[in-house]
Amino acid sequence: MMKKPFEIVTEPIEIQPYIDYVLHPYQGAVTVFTGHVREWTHGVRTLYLSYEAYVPMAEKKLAEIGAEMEEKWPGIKVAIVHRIGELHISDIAVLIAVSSPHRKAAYEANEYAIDRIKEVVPIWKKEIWETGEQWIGAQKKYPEQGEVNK
Amino acid sequence: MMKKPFEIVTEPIEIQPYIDYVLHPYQGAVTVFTGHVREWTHGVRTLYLSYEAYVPMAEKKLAEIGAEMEEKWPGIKVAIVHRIGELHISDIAVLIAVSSPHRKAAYEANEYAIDRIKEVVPIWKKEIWETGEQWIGAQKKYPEQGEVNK
Amino acid sequence: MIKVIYFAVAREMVGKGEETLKVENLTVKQLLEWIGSSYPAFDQTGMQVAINEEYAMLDDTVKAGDVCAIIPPVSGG
Amino acid sequence: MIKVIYFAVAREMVGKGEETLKVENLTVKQLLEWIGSSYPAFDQTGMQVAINEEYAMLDDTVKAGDVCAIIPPVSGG
Repeated sequence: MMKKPFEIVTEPIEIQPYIDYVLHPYQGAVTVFTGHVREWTHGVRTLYLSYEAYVPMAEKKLAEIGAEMEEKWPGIKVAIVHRIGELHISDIAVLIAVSSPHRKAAYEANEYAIDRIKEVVPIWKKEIWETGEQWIGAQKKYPEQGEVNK
Repeated sequence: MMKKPFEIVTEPIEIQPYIDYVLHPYQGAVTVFTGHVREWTHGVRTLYLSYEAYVPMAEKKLAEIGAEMEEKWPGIKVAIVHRIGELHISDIAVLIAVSSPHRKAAYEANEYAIDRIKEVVPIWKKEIWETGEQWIGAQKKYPEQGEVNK
Repeated sequence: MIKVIYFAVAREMVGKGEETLKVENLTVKQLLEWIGSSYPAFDQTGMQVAINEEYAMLDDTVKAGDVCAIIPPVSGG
Repeated sequence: MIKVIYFAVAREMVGKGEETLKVENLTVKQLLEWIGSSYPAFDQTGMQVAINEEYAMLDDTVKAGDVCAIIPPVSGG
């Protein structure tokens, strides 16, 4: 299943291989975050989502996020996978697995990862409703000089 | 596998049934925490752990923690399982699964759960090393009046 | 009669897992004192008492038929 | 020559997934302006540009052989 620790996949994401990858005898805590396709958002029913990625750059950015995490929280081990293509209700879109000797770092690093993914990884989500469809994305301004790689 | 959402078990803990239990179409995020038996702690090698619980009270307290969480973070769904008996390196001792419409609550509630488990659930851990063994437990004073059920 | 259950290090200190006491209407504090005087190895530091699976306070009363558990500092997780 | 790849809403705005431009040594800003003038539906609000899979700044230069990606606001997760 899992081919590398930071990857974009098209097949359904299974959780166990990523946990097995991050777990080793020095670790006492594992946190796993999975982001799922939600059917209802503010009363609007989603039929399915369509995800697209700039795959090589996205995998590179995921690995960079992993490196940032391991620098900020020494001793952790990380795997991140994001699925693209057509995803249906309750499917896993993204999975972040973090192991750590102690639990605090495992929680903090995991939440850091999803925040960073939503900031810098070139992946796009289109929501398809009964009444239409829309690419989702924060309408950010083009970053000022020096902000792009922050 | 999973018999109830707040349980003490003696068999190995599998993750998927608890995720399946908490996930439903309104939820966009799932966090899973697993606490594992760590081999090395401050240079001391653990051979295995032995966990004991006051089972009916422990399950009641786990369910109370779940109710506290659902009150603090409306819309989440929770399952907690703790294993007792002899556990070996990397075995899962405790698993907390939380689903939520949005991720913030799933992270916060999950971390709240493990903190509360370590405070109030009658479960005890004995560490067995090559050189001896010891029951682990904070050497807290007997609580003052009114503090016991905080 | 009340039933007393000893867990973890408490069980090891008193050398038994449970016993039945022919007393009633004593406080939690008195129960701990009785255990301490009956079993010299028993150290009540950090011990809590549950009555019928609920944490009790030192001046709560144990009644006939109650099940008391001696709860050392917990260390789950 | 440079290669330009359009993703997501950018692809829909320009009506194609990629193209090759016979230009070089232009800035990212100039590239975005060229796209804007070539495709009236293209709105550069929130768009970033990656050169060879790395985010670039507006005054970075695109050289011959570079691969540029037009990156709308990301929405992974």
